[in-house]
Amino acid sequence: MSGKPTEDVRRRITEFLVAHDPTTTGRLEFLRARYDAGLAWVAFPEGHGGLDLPQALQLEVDRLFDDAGAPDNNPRANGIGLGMAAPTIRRFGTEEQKHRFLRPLWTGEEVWCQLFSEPNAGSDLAAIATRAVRDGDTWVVNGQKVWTSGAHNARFAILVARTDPDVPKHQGLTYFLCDMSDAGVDVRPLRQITGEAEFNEVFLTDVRVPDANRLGAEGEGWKVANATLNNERVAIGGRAGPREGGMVGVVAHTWRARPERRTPELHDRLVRLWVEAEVARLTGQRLRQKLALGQPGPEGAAMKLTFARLNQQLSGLEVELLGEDGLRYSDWTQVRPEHTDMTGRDAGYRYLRAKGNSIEGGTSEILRNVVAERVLGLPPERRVDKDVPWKEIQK
Amino acid sequence: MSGKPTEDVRRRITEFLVAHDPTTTGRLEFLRARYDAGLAWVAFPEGHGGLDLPQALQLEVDRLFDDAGAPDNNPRANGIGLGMAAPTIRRFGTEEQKHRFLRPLWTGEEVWCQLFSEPNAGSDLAAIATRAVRDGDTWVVNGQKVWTSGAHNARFAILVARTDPDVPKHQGLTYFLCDMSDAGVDVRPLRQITGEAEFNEVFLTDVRVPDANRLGAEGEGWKVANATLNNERVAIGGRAGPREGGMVGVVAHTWRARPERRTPELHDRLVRLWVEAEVARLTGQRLRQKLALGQPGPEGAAMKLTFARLNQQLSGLEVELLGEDGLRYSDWTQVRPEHTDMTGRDAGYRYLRAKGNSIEGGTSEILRNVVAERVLGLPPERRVDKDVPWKEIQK
Amino acid sequence: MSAEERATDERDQTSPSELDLLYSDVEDDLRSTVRGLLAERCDPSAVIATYDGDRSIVDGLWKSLAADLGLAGLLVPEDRGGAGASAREAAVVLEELGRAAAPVPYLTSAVVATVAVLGADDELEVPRNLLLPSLAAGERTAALVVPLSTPPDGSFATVAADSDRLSGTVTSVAGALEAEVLLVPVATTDGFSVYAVSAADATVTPVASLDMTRQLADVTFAGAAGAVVVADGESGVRRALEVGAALLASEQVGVARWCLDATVEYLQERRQFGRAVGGFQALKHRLADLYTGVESAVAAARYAAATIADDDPDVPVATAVAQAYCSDLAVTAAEEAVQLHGGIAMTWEHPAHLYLKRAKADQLAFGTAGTHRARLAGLVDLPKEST
Amino acid sequence: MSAEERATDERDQTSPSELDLLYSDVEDDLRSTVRGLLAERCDPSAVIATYDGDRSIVDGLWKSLAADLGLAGLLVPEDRGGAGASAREAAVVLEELGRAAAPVPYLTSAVVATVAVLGADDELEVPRNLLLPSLAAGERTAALVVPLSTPPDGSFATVAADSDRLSGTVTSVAGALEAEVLLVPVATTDGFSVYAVSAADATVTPVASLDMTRQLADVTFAGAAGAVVVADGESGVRRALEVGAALLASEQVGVARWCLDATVEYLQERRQFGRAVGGFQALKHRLADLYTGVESAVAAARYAAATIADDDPDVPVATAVAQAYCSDLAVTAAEEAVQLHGGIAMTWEHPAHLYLKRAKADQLAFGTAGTHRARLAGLVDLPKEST
Repeated sequence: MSGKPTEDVRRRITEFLVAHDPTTTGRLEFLRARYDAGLAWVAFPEGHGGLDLPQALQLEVDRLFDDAGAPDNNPRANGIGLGMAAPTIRRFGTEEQKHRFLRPLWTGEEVWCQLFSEPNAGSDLAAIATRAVRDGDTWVVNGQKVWTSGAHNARFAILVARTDPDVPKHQGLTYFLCDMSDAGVDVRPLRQITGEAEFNEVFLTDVRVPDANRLGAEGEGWKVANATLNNERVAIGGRAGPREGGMVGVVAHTWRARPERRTPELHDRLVRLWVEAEVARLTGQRLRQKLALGQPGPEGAAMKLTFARLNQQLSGLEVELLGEDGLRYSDWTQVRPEHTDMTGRDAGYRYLRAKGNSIEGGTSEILRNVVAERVLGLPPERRVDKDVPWKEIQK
Repeated sequence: MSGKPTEDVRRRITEFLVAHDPTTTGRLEFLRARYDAGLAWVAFPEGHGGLDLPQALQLEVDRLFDDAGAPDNNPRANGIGLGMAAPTIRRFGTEEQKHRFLRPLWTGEEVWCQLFSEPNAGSDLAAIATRAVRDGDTWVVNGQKVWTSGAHNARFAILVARTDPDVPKHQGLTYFLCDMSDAGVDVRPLRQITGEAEFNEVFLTDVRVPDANRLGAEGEGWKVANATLNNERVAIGGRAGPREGGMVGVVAHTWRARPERRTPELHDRLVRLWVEAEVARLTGQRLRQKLALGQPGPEGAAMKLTFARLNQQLSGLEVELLGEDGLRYSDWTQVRPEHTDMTGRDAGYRYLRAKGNSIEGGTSEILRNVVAERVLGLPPERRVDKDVPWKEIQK
Repeated sequence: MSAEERATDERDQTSPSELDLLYSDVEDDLRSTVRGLLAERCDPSAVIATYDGDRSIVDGLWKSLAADLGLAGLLVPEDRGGAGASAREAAVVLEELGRAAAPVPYLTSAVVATVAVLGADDELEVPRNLLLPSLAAGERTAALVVPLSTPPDGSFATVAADSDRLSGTVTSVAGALEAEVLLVPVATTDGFSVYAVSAADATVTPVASLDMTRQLADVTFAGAAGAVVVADGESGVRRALEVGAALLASEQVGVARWCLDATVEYLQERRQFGRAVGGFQALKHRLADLYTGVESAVAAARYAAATIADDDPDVPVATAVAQAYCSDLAVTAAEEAVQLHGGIAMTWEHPAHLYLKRAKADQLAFGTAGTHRARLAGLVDLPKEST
Repeated sequence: MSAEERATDERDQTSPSELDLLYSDVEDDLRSTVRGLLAERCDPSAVIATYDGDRSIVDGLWKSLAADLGLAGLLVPEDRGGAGASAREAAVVLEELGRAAAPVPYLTSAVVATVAVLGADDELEVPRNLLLPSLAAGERTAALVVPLSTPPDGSFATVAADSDRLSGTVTSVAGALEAEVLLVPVATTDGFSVYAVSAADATVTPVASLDMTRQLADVTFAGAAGAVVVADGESGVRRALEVGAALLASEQVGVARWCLDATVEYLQERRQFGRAVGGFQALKHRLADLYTGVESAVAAARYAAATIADDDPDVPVATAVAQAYCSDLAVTAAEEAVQLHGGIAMTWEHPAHLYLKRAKADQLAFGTAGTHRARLAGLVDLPKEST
């Protein structure tokens, strides 16, 4: 956070904008050039869209491009690609993989989704049953994945599959980059509590993944997946935002707009939650300052716990605050939303959608285990299945 | 709860009061006669102070004696005797033991205490290390007990000791009625967080207990102790009381007396707790109606959980309500109080004393296990020490 | 250890009467009858279909309960065409309806609308005299035209009457979709009168509702013909809302019971990490707390029903306490059920969301817990501000 | 899985400056120095003895901290005899003092009293000019004579002055027992002046206090001689209370940290049922929640200290947020520590009760969390009632 890199990056951006006038350069051309100039994600290595700068500079970089009227890479449409696939590929990918995947990922030309969860591998993610069997230079994948958001728009997926059922469950997994255009990939909408089908079930039948798209070594899938999950938790819980950003802002707005609904009881609950949201914002800020250069560790789990709890309490409060209006719902029709929007639609929708925040991306119960064991060093849970070959575990 | 027994018992009381005028009969004479007339604890068997009537009648009986100006048996001075020792002796005692112990217990001539907990057998009560070794017709007891209230006033104790270290821990315990006047009994005050020494440590050195004072069979101590504990939990959590009885009444009184300290926030918290206390009162009433004839089961654990939580939240609120006055404490001098008084002294005392409510008589954590396993039927905790001889368990 | 406090002498304060809070044998029988019918006729998938506008389950199920089982008349005396039971029995029915998230207008017609015309005064006016027996027999269904969120002592907009022609709109009315008879409060100089209007003469517009198992409607009158059923309707309507709030607590108990039972059952079966998930201590403790809450809610709801059955003076306190406790408890139970089921409970096919939506809507019905706490404070001398 | 919300564009709202919330290397060094001294000189049994009136630990420990380590002058500029550090460093000291439940008047003398005479205006009056260097050097100890429970914007009774003779009583004053100089607000027509009175000229009566590690006193003046140190004292006193409240949050963080660390450590050692108690999942989850709370409190307290250090306009919001969060969190941490230690923590010999009492008293100091929330609502446009 010294002045030096900031000045340097500012100069680079100014020069870049002179060379690529946003008003006259085509959108994709502009984004590709920005990537090639290392001004995409500046903390990434040179040659892969970055300049090896501190992560903390990113906000400033984005703001400068924004102020100049530059097109952005529509990050909402590729959250999993940017937040989860990219840092994992950066860390575990070969040079070839980085060259192949990162640029179109960042520009949004290729959208990504995540094929991790299965009906019987939710909290117990390492219980994944989807099989990948080697056939020469490719892997043949069969199985069922669930809770896949954006699968119907995705070109690629990060995929974890079981490659060796004869070893204990954590040891037999491998991590792949899977082409979603393979004929064996069947994406079906999964309708949820809100009425929407934001997620999908994905059925994989003899899907062929080249070994070149294996990320990390065979049998190392659990380690690679955990790096992805740590990134996800930091991404969910620890994101930068303004005071009154997210759900607390929505509810505060409703409070200000509906003076006739105010009661002392609701006021006290709102201010309590406002305080907690502001403290969570500061905690996220502190975590990001800590992680400015390092890899996200298990501390991100605590942020995600808080994020989920606050979203749920705030959205629940808003329904009560609205009274009669809280009894009404916008529309139960099954639609496929463009992207996840926690704070969109009406109060009832927000209330229902927020219930998923403590389940998706690691349940709050699993995250408490993570904090207790990996941060506080308390004894791990008994793992009856830890040293047993996966195929022998009672399912 | 039909009218019949009520009328019968009323008639008996009237006749008794005619025969034993409270204004002219000596206190002890009156109490002994009341016991012998079966009008002491009316749910107890005939011949042992009762008439085998429903427990629900007891309040009415006590009220009638009260209204007549009769002396009571000073129940506060012998809570453990009346609430825990008596029902256990009633259930597991021989006729001889019942005859020997119940009458002077009820009249208060003999006060009882409880020698269960040890420094390393708190939540894990079955880990009791106090040894009782048979020597002909008597048992020789050695060990240390802790958290014994009233030991310095007690004539007898209910005692659990290990009689067989070679079997798993739950199987090697035996339950005794121990004479506290034995020379080997050393009672030392145990000062606690409030400054008081309400409890004691009791050191047992070659204390001799006749086998005739064994309650239940050798090795059955765990079963007998559990009956005692169920009685204790019902006694603590499920006691009859008026609306606004106990801690909620104290705090409501402070609220009414200190209008200048009221804020909307404190008001809402107080009313929430008032509601919970009233619901707890009704829940206790319902539990007592259910148990009117049967033995207390694990449901009493839920009542004790609620009792502890409410006492703690209410007393904590009162300190906040008092503001500057909440910063002041009556007196830290080490005293030995006559009896436990949760609602006595000042707000700070109540706050500190209530912290014990979720530890003494079974921690809230243990009680949640009891509810989850024995009421809801969820799988028990892994018990690494369950089938291991006690002497081989890592301490 | 300190069990001594047990013996504290607390007999020097007055307290409300000790009412029977258990279920009688008759009530247990009633429960199994209702539960049996619901098991057969109220399939979760048919209930879920109401969210997509398929309400085909409603009419038949309601007819079976109201007319065939005769449950619509529980609160009506026998000499006025009813079953002559009490709020205790109606509460048991509501527990079961809550437990099944059943989409029938029992609370709105057989409780609220019925009490509105039942209890106002003894002098029977002609239309009411005709209405009551038909409601009790389950031949007709009625709804009180106020927003579902109206608390017992709350204000609400009423429609205007010009002679016997009614005009105006009332929003978010529960039970109106199922009703043939609308009972409409109309403001008078010193309170209001209740008019009966045929639903056919009003515009009843269905509303997409958070809880589609009790779908709301906006009701508009444009010069609709009405007949006064209770001239001095204030006390009857207040009583109807009070009884509605009190017995809603039993419905909330039913919702909470389903949530607890279904979660315990699921966690005994669901395996993760090679173990039954129900064996994880953190979940066990949460379920123990939930059990404690549900048992407490039962006591609160039973007491409220018992005070109404006995016409006990403690009704207002008992109702406020029951709503203040049970409405939040049911929400907690449903939220815990969703969380502890995990992803499966977030799917449309699983019934858990029915209970979450019912519990959340019930939290607002007849006023939130906060509304009832504010009312209670006045009843039990816990004044808000310095006086 | 939905990480997409991460990318939501929230840059269209203004927000406070991003201040550094980490500890600098200098602050880490300061922490180890203070922690080392406390480990050596602040034995829990000597702290417990203060409850029995044995305050022999206080003077020596305070002299070591204030004078020998030079911590009393952290908030005073170098050109006025101080160390020229900032609220960030003072906050680190308070974290460590909280962590040791140390019975020294750092907060009352080196923070509150010092700020009261430091920041009022630039024109130095003679007595203040003499006082400040001696406070900064740890040669003299002062206390602001208001009840400890006074919030930054709260009203409080002041004593009366007749010429320079002061008369009246102020109750529950913290730091008065240790002070040689009492700083006494005296009401004027448009605010108040602050007088300095020698403690020897007042009656300072010790009070049995909930927290004897910050024992209170009632202070009575009967015509005591005083000298005006700040004529226009209102803003200085308000600032002193504000800084006191803001930095108290760091003390509360220290208390909470001890509670978390000691509990984790104990549960790793304590065995019941043949296992380390810390392996029971229900306890693990509670400790995970507590960890989350403590980390959050650190961020809130650091931010409050940083705003003061930077003279940031967000000080009032940051202080209210820090107090609203940290004061209840410290109580929760202490309550959890007692509960999870079990019976041992209820004994007089175990230090846990020191933290419970400190945390509970700190909850009331400079206003409760509720007081700060009410203040915050006005600052961030969350009006209480319909306007």
